[in-house]
Amino acid sequence: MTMLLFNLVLALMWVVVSGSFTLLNLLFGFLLGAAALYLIREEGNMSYIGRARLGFSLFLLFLLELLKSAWRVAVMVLSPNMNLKPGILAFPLRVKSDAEITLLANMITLTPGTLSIDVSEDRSTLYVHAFDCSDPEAAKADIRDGFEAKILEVFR
Amino acid sequence: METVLSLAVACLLAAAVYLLTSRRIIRMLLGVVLLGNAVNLLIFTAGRIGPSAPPIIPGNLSVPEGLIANPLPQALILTAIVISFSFFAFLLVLTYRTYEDLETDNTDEMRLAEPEEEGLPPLGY
Amino acid sequence: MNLHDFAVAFFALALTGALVLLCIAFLLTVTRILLGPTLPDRVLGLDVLTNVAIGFIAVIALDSGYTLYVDVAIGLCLVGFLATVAFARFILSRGKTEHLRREARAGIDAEAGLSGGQRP
Amino acid sequence: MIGDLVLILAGLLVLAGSAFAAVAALGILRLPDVYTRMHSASKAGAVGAGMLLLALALTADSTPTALRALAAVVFILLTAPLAAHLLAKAAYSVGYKLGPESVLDEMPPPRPTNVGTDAPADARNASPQPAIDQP
Amino acid sequence: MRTIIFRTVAPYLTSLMVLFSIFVLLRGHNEAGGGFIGGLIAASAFGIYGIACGVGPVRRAMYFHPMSVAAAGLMLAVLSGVASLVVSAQFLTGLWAFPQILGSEVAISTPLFFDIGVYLVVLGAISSIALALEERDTD
Amino acid sequence: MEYSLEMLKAEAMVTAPVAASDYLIILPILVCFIFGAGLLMMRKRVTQQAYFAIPGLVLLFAIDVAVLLKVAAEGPWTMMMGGWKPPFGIAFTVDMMGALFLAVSGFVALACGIYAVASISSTERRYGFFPFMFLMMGGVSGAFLTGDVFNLYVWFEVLLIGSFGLLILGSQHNQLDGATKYCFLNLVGTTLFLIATGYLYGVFGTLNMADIAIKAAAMENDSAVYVIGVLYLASLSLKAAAFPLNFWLPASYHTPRFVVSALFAGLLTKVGVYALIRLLLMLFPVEHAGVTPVIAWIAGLTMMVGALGALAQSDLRRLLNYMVIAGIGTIMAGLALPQVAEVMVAQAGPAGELAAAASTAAGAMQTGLSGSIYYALHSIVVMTALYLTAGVAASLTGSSSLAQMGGLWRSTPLLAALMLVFLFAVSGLPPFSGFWPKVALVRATIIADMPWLAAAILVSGFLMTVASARIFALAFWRPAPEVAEASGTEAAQAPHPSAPAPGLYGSWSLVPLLGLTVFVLAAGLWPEWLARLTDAAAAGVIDPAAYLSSVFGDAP
Amino acid sequence: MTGIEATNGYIALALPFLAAALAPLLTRVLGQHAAWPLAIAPAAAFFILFGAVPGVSAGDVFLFGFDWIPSFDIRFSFRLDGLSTVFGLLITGIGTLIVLYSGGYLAGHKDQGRFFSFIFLFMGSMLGLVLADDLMTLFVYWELTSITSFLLIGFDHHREAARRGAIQALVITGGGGLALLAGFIVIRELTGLASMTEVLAAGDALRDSALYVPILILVLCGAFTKSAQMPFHVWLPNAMEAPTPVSAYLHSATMVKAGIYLLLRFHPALGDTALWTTILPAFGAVTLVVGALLALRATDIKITLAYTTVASLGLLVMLIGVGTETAIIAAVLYLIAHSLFKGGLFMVAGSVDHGAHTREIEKLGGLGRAMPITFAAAMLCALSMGGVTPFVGFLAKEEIYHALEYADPYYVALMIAAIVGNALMFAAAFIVALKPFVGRMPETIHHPHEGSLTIWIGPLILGVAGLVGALFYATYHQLFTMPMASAAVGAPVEIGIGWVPHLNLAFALSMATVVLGIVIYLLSARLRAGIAGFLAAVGWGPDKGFDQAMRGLIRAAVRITRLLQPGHLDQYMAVTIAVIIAALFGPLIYTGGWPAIPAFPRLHFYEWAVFALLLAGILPVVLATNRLTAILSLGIQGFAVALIFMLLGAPDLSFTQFMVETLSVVILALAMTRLKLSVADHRPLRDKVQAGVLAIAAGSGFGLFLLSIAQRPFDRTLSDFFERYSYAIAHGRNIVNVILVDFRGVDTMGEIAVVMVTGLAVLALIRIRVGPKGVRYPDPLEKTP
Ligand code: NA
Ligand code: NA
Repeated sequence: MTMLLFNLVLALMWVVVSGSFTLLNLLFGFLLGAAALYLIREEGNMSYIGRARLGFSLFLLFLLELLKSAWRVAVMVLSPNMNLKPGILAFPLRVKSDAEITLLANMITLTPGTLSIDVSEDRSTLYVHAFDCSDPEAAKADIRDGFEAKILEVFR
Repeated sequence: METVLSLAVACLLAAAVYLLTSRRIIRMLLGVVLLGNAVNLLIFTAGRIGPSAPPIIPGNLSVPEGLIANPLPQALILTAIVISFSFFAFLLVLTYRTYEDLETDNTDEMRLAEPEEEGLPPLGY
Repeated sequence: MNLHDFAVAFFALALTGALVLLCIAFLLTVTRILLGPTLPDRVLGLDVLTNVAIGFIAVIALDSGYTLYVDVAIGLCLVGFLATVAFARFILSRGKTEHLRREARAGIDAEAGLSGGQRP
Repeated sequence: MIGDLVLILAGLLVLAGSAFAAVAALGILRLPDVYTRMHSASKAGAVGAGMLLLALALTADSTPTALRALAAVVFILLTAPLAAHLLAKAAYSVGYKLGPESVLDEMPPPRPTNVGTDAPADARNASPQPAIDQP
Repeated sequence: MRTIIFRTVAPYLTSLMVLFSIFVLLRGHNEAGGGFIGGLIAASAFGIYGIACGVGPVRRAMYFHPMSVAAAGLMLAVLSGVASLVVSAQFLTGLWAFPQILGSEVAISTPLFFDIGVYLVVLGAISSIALALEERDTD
Repeated sequence: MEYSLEMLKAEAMVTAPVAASDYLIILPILVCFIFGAGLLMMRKRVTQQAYFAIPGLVLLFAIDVAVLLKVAAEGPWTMMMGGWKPPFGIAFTVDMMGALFLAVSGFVALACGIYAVASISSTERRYGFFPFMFLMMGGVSGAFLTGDVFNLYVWFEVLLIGSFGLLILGSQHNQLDGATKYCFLNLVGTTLFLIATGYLYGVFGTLNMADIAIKAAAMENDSAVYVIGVLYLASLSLKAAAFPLNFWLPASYHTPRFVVSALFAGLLTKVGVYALIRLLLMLFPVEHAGVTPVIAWIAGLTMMVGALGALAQSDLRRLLNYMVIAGIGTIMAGLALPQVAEVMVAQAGPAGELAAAASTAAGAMQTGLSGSIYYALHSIVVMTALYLTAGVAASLTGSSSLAQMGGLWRSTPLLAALMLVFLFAVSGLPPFSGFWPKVALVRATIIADMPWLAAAILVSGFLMTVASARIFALAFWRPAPEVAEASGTEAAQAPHPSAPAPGLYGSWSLVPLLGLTVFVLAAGLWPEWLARLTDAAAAGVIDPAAYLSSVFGDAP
Repeated sequence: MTGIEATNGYIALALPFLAAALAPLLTRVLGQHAAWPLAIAPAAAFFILFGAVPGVSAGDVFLFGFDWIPSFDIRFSFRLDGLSTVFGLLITGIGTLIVLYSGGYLAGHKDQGRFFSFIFLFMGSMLGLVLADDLMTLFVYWELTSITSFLLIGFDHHREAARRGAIQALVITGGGGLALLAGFIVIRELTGLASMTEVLAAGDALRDSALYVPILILVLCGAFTKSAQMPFHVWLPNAMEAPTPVSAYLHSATMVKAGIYLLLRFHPALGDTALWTTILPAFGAVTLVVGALLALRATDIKITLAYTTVASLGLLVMLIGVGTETAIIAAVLYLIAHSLFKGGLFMVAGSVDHGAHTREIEKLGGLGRAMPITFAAAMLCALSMGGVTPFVGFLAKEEIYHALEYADPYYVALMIAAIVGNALMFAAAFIVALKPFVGRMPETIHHPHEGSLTIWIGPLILGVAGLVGALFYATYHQLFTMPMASAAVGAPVEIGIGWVPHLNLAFALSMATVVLGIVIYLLSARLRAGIAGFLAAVGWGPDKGFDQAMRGLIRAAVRITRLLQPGHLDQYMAVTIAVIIAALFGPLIYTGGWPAIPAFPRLHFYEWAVFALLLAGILPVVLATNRLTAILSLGIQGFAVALIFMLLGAPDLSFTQFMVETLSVVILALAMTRLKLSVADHRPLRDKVQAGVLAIAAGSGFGLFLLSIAQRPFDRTLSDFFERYSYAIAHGRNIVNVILVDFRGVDTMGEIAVVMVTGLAVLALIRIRVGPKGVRYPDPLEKTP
């Protein structure tokens, strides 16, 4: 089912990108999408992709955060003396599935001052590099209450 | 533009030659890449630099609108790029394997095909 | 000056400004690539260079009106990512390969009953 | 009228985007270690290129072109964090240390049993970067 | 590089890139693109897939050995050239048909098949190289 | 005004229907590519590959012969790829010279293919021996057939990469070393060719050979054309392994499998020679005439370097490498004769001798070129045969070192006899194939008043005779070194790693050798059939009117 | 010549080759008795040729042949006149006896069939040589005799001496052959004379030619090497390594006479000049005396004979050089006589060897009782050789002294040489023919025995022939010597000399020679020691010189080759690039094709920036000592190139360049990171300077030439065509792509073939692994059963 949805997404993308809005092209796009998905049949795990609408709102949030983040970085880089206290935080994860972890990690990367480095072997911890580690617990709380909460809301 | 391109070709070629005459194969490989780029720019320049409109016919016409860049050198260069990339890939892997087996990337130390300590050929009959 | 003229003039100015900024960006990025000092630094530089080049292409496309250059930009997105992934991959595995190769060869030489390290 | 406004918006985007790109470049030059530079690269770099592509999408003469430009933006957003993650992970695993101004490292040092084996143990301890990079 | 994050995203990225590569291939006749670039993009896609998920899945995904794909591509390109023999034309003369399928005109031509051949060769050969190198590395 | 599609097509395309027999001109390449690709697809079925490869090579040879027969019967013909009018599309034009080279190359490829069945290991087959060979032959055939300069570059690259594949197949250490030298130096050579082609396009705006020939004839003493001609000379001299650009050959040809060396020795350098004749002599006769003194020096030195190199070697394979080079020098001698009457006339002096000098020059040129082509064809066959025979010999004695081989005249007289024939042939002794072209070349050089070049040809032949006699005496006549002798320090060393396994002496190796012998004897005892063809080929190069009109029709 | 006669001629020429083909088979079936049926072939050829004798003795010349290689203007043609016919008779007649002799001599030898084949091949070649008319035909046979004699001398190939002898003969006669070829070609091309007939008919054409001297020298090189004139004689004694039938045949009767034949043949056309009458007698006289002395020095009777052959050849050359009618007649008489007695004596030597198992003169004696027939044959031959009447040798010697009896220092010197040489040869003849048979038999000889019929019949017949020829001298002259001499002189001659001595100066000298010969014979042991001592004191001779020359040649070759092929890729590359630069600058300077000074280019600032980026990429690639910096800079310059393409309207190129460049850098870094390379990668300053010079030269040269081309007007016809029809006919809007897949699709086809092969080659490189010493590592993917 979710495979089918992703396939439809691919078909639509095909139509959009190729710029020919005909039934035939949509069908063709669907077939191509199916073929492309067949290639990754082993790794595909679509269980939560369906929630596209919530996902979209997440995406908007994410864009906004990204812009803010970029701005913060820009300001920092341009400031005459960069007052940095960087370091790596170990963030205990509540999200468990691959997709959730991935989403969280990527979002953390694109948000101000943080960058996910790795997930521990047991998937319990996300290691995050942060510009400002003067107060690690506050930084972790920011993540926990921000993106992680939002993701849990979307996916559960 | 041709002047600057000629200069660019000269620089690329000079760099390529400088690297190709090295004893280190890795350097020679870099030289091969530069050589390829030099030749591509050379062909491009030899086909003259005219207008910079890409040689693509707009959707509503059947011939290009106005003057366009010379398409033929572009096609030739595309072929040449692909070929030189293939050769580069091959040479790279060859270098890699050579290094693995002969444990050197210095061509001075590669003396298996033409060994150094060869005696005279048989002088009898 | 009506809005249209202003828009056009502003846009042209913006493009020129953008080109200046991007040229500066090229310069800075190249400096980082050359300075290093570590491989990840250089790779990062190349990554930024890719992004700057994408931007440059977009601006040139706007400047010349040949918007089809966006395809080149897309291609560059793809390979830029590939390059970074590949470099990351090899930063990760460097040292490992040599380490194992030496062991593997020693093992096979031992099997063949030959003394290691000698070559014909 | 709308077109002119769009053009002005595009002009703003172009300026902002190129500024971000330049800042990203400056960032990787100024920031002290590879991990902090990654922030600059992944955020400012991606945003800069994204904005410029967005400007292109706004002024493109055909819809498909515009959509392709948007697709490119999406792709950049999709890949930028991934690239940063992979690079950072690789750098850390092999033993590139945080810069001296860092205040915290909660990440366990690379262990020989897992990915840490990627780097020879002595190389990790002896020097922050492997010999190959030294001039 | 088999991190959870990468492994989760890579398959989608791969399928997207493959799709894009086909797009580049098919419209190369009219705009920037073509078989070579398409093939390179597809090979890059498989390269990313391989780095994320390992060589095995890529081999299974392609089903055929990459070199066989390349060989099939060369054969397709050659045969699309020979097709002109059927109409007593010179080798590689382009033959075009514009059938109506589901109400839209579709251009089917020997140059298209030729370009698909190029695509397959590049895809096959480059991914073969990538996989061979990657395999040595992980073994 | 609106054009209909038909009108446009009539304007732009060759609309006349094509006879199926015209397809012969592209078939060699198609066969090579299809069989190469097909064999690649079945690369894991190593035992069955031969059942496809050998018929494929037979087919290739049959097509090549058919092309030759068609050219002999009807003269040069052209096919415009894609149906575009000349000079816009890529022209494939075959004339007598191309057809001759093509047929002989198909012949030696078949011989090598049969030989390979027994001598190439299953691992090497699995990793593409036959596909490499077919693709290389595709490149070789394309080079002989194409009438487009850039396309010629592409075929050069195809054959070069195919040769790379064959060269490294086996991954012996000396192979890797040799391949490194071969690959880098040849890459420089082809890149120079591409550079020259870029300049050429910049000057003429066209790539079609016939078109260039016509345009070049209209340009009087153009300095750019002169430079381009010399650049081609340098690049193709490298491909042909002419002194002083011959380093890559002795550095590498002895490292791959014998059958691969055989194929290389026969074909690759000759493609360079072919292209040199095609480009320099046919397209730029005026410029060629200007550089004939240089070519003469190249030829003379190449002969000497090759012959002395052969004497200096203690390994049979490396010795044969130098024989290839000596052969190239001999071939180049025929290209060193001034083609343009004016040059001769300038030397002749008094105006009264003008006509005589002009006709003498033309005669010398044609004799010399005919001799060169003849010698090249001979060299293709004989060098292949020598490496193949050496391969069998090395497999029987376990070594290719002259010091360690021996006893073959006693143990395998047939093989020894074949070797003797090939050695005499390569030395240019009668009544074998190398003699007549050498006579033609000496005659031409003497007519052209270059006695020192004639002397060089003869002296190099003499030195080759010495080298040949030494090979035969040391490796075939001399009894095999005693076991007791070998049990000293030398026995501790394993046999040379690239020496093939014993047991190569059988019909898989003898049948191709006997086939090659037939050529050597036929071209030695009844040379007229070949001489007539090479004469026609030379005439077609000196006066390419037929070639040009096959491309452009009667009114170019 | 009529058709049937021509057919006979071809049959005679072909018979030996036919026999050569049949010999192995017959030998396998019949063993040694195969000699009898095989001897039919030369015998038949003899009779066919004999059929021509009446005609040629009447002065007729038979010509036959056909166009062999019309393209090269070469005929396969033959000429039967007195000279060639008599030579042919000697070749086939003695050949018949040799074949019979070989049957017995090599009885039971496991390679007898092969031996017969070679002998017949040689016979056919020799016959062709003397009968040939077209110069090229002649030369082909000439070289064939060298080749076949190589095989025959090396017949006992397990001995190094045999191999050496074979190589020596091939080197010397082959080398001379090449000179002869040059001479023939000069004759052909510069005088237009293509055959012997034309040469002979041309009168003074060759003598008057501006190239007379080179022609003469080249022809003499051929003749002197083949006919073993000092110092080229060394190969002949060494050729004695061949089985005795070969020595008897090749090295006395036939092959060594090829040079004499050539001189006789060319005498009418090239002779009688100051050069001719100086060079030939000089070489001949020296060869005669030295050869005869060396004959005396030898202890092996075969070697003794070999040196007497050298001496005889010297005598012949000397006579031909004198060139008077009498001298030519003397030469002809001596030539035939020599063939008969020397062939016989060689066979005798073989029989002695066969019977007594040694050829050492010191170890021979008293065989006469056990081998009476051989003894008789030996004496017949020796008497002829000694110039004793009534043998043909006597006729020859008389005529020789006749020819030289002039009171002129030139002739006196030659006469002295002739007398000394003849006396020495007289002694040598009896050393070989008498000494082994008389006296006490050494104990080292066990059970000496007469050989079979085939062994003794040959020498006996030849010995008797020498007697019969002299006894029936009128017929002898009529049939053989007069036709031959006439052909060699170029005009009909009369020969009347008979076996009955006339008291004149010649006879007196003959007698003196005999007396001197007897004295030498009696003192032979002492003389032998004396000469040996002298030679040992000198310590060097042409034979040693040959070895030194060969070794020197090889050593020089090794030195030159190592210099030219040092095995270092960087040197190869530097020279290659230097040559390329020379190829660029040479014509550029010669023709002055430099560009005009260009105007300062007007570029946008961002275009300048891109070029600056290019430079910023190139410089570190070249200069960085850190390899990774170099590699990533490579990426920078690649990006710059791609941007240049984009700025100049080539999106496809730009697209591809970006992708390819990135991939290149990726795989380069990939490989780099795996190679454990040294950190420092310094180039020595000398290298840097050398590379820098080459780099600057190459860059500036190619750049300037590019600029000069870019300044020319450009013919854009092709691109206009593509633009016009790209969409209309090929239905493509992207003209570049349409060029790639349609207009120039064949390029692309080749290109993808390159890509495919690259994939496969890389696979082969990576998968096939070989350890040290050729141990093959298992293919990681190869399924193990
Ligand atoms: Na080559
Ligand atoms: Na060759």
